[in-house]
Amino acid sequence: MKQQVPAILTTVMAIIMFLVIMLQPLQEMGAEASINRWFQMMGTVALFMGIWNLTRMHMSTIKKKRTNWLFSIWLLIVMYGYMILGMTQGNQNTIYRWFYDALIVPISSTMFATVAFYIVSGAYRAFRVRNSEAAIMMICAVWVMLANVPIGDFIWSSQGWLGGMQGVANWLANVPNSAVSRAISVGTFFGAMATQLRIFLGIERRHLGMSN
Amino acid sequence: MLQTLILAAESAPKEPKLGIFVNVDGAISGLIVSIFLMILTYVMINLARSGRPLPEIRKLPGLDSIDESIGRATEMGRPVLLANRSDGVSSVHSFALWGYLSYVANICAMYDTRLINVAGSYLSVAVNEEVIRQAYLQAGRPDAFNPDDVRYIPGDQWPWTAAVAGLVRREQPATTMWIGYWYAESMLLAEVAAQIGSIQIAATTNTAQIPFFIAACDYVLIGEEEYAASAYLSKEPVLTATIVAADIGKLVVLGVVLLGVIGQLINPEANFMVKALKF
Amino acid sequence: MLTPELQVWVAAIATLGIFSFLLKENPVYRFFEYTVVGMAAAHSVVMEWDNYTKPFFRDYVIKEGQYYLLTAAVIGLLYYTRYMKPEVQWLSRYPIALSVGSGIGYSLAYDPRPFLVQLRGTFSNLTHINNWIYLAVFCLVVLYFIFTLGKEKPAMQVASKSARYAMMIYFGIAFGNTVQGRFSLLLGRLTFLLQDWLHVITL
Amino acid sequence: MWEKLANIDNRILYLFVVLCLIIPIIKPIGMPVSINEDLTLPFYEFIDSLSEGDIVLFDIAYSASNDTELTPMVKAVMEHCAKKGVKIVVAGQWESGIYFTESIIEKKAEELGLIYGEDWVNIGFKAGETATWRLMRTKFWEGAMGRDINDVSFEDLPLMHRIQGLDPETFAAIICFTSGSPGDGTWITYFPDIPLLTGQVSVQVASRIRYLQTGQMKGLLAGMRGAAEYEQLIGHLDVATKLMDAQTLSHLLVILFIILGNIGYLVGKRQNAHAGY
Repeated sequence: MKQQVPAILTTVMAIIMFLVIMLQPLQEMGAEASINRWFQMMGTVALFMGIWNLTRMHMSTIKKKRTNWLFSIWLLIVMYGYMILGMTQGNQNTIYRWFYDALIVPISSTMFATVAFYIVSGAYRAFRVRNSEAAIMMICAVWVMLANVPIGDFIWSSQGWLGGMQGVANWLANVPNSAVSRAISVGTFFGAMATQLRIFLGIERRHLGMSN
Repeated sequence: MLQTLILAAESAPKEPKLGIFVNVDGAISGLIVSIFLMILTYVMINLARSGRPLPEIRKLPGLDSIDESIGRATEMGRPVLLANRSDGVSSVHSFALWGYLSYVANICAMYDTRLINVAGSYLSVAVNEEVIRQAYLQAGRPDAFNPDDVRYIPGDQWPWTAAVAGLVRREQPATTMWIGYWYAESMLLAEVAAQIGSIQIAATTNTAQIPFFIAACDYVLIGEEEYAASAYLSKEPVLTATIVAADIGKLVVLGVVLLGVIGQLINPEANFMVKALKF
Repeated sequence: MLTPELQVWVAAIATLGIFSFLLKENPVYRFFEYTVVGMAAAHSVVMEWDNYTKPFFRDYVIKEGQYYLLTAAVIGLLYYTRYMKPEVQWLSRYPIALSVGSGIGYSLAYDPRPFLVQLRGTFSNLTHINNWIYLAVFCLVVLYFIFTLGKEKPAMQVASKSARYAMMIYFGIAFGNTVQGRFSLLLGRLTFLLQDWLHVITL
Repeated sequence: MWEKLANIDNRILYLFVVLCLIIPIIKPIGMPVSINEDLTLPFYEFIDSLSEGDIVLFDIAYSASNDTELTPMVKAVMEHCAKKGVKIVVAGQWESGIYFTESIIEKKAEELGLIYGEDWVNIGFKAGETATWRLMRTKFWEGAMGRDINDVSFEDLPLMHRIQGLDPETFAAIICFTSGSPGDGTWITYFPDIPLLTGQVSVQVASRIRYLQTGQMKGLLAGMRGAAEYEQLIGHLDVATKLMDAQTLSHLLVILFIILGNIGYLVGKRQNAHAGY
């Protein structure tokens, strides 16, 4: 009841889902949409799980007065305040949107923008000619960077032989690159299938609290 | 409900294939692929169970150093961080993640090293807790398990990243593992962790992000290696047998490509392999 | 009181606060970090509530009488047992098992189809030398991902090395292409600070 | 001395980055951009080949974070469609994307003299993920809940009367501006019969090119550069062209740092080798 039944349920559910997608009569009945809706319902009633986890963790920080416990109090105030505002007034409420646009949007964009800095320091430290592989990666990266900006055209014009820097970059992107990307996706497909079949065939059950 | 039925009926596509299967590109050939892999995997598992030797799997980068790097964390008195942001509970990346999680949690329990797990999905975090708790139990240290270190941070890309970047700087993990499907946050997180001198292992199938992990991490598992490593870590022949099955699948792919090339050379108009794969 | 102008100011201060992390982790950053985590957690609940929970009960269950959905609701509630007493925690395995199962069934049925499209694309056209280079690189990399093939034989070593070189070309190019996008984002933030907040430039 | 180049402090790097971006936007240089014949040109030619009255779908599948890269594209492609008399239906797979671009698109449409409801419509964000779009294939109105972004009924929008399904008979193309998932995947998987054009953030470009070869995509605009090229093709140099200068300078900066780092590394390695003897 605690372990075997859920393990069997996993496989049975997988078979049902599989058949629903594969068989025309079931598709015609709209079974896929109904099942999807059923699962959405299941997930949606669990919507407070995250709040519960955060509350548990930050309450324990506050109780034990661990570092930054004052920040934890602030987090809980913000979280519950904003949640109550949103749930009672709806997410299109002007005040709710105001805070969303004043904080979540700029903080998210800024966080994303800092990636540019990390790319510079990352490239600076990582792209060293340690071995042939690192050198190849570095040369290709530098090549594309030059080709992507107008200066690439001054070095080797795209009207010239082989289409210039841009032409070579395009060829690399079109031919070997897309072959690599496709080959990796073939591998990924098989890896994903193997991973799922491990659970499907019941030999991987760690998510149900069982050792293998 | 009725409305859905009518809508679905009206949108019903062409005649079913073989009388019963949906009529879309690759429906039958896809079915054959699934069933073929299912049988193949089943056979391999049984071969492994019966104790027959299966081909050995090549070493994957970084996996042998996990133990060592957790040992280093123990010596330094710093935690280990294992993070995943975007994968939900029914995603294959989560399935793979549990393999890593269970292995790392087990070693951390034995070494008495703190393990911090961060997830971005409120359902995944519940499963992660189960996996970690079980690993601690198995190591004989159920008391050492601290649920406060299995953390949910809302999975919106940048708030999540802001929180984890802050966490990395404050907790200074000696070992950091980024497992799952990553997006643009990869460069930021890996570089922040590199700047504090953390040993990093990354595994992702998103090829667009691999270069950033290569730039900032010590070990990177590329594409399929993410999945293979999950089974490889368990060192159990039954699990690794599934990798052998997938390998045979890839050999078949090479065979199919070869057949396709031959077919294309003999009669490019007939396109027989292309049609077969479309069926 | 909550004017658009104040909003720009709040956004600008938050922007600077986040940028300050580049120098070092500091209380200002931490303040905005905790704020955004709290808000994002709340926001995810609010969006789920408005877009799914409420309409599901209001429209599907009450209006349309799809009572079968209530079984899902009951099973879904079992998720919460994960954070309750140890004796009842196992109940959360039921919704987990079902979700995992549906995910597997879904992928087993859908995933092979795009894979087959990609596969037949490798040989559907072999008229140009590029198609042949493409095919060769493809096979090399697939071969590289076969984990059980020994890498001791010289031929295999050459194949594996070339596959890695091909992948490094790919990664180098992906890196180079991304730089452009990331600077664009940073430009976006800088123009926000200079144009919308400080009004020193106009684009 | 030279080996110090291998260990420049991060903060110094960051300072240079900021300078390289700010100086050109205050004082633009104005470098010409060449047109990419494999990516941008097919996109342009596809739109150019459409006839007056054709309908295209704009899918806004990105958030404010990618505004700088993708919004200039949206504007430039809109302008091109307007010139050709092509009708536009704006929809969004990303909720945040559709709301922050709403006013931008409206302003641009006004500037181009397009009439709402006749030349273009914004049907807004549609929840329910791929299931919704699949429903819209046959039952556009039902799937889209019959209302536009401002809750106006489709009944009152003449353009919508021409649209009953998200199918190749109705739509000449789907133009997806995307920075992640859900994005072009929805269209590739479920709507392979409608020509797909995409505007991609540059990080995704490398992984998407294979779809051009298989014909699953008809054209692709790559990042800000793609937008700048498109602005050049339609003959209206706008924001993307201006920002390209800052791009150029910052790219050169990264390359400079990589070279300096390598000089420092190689010098350091040689000296260590000598020390070994």
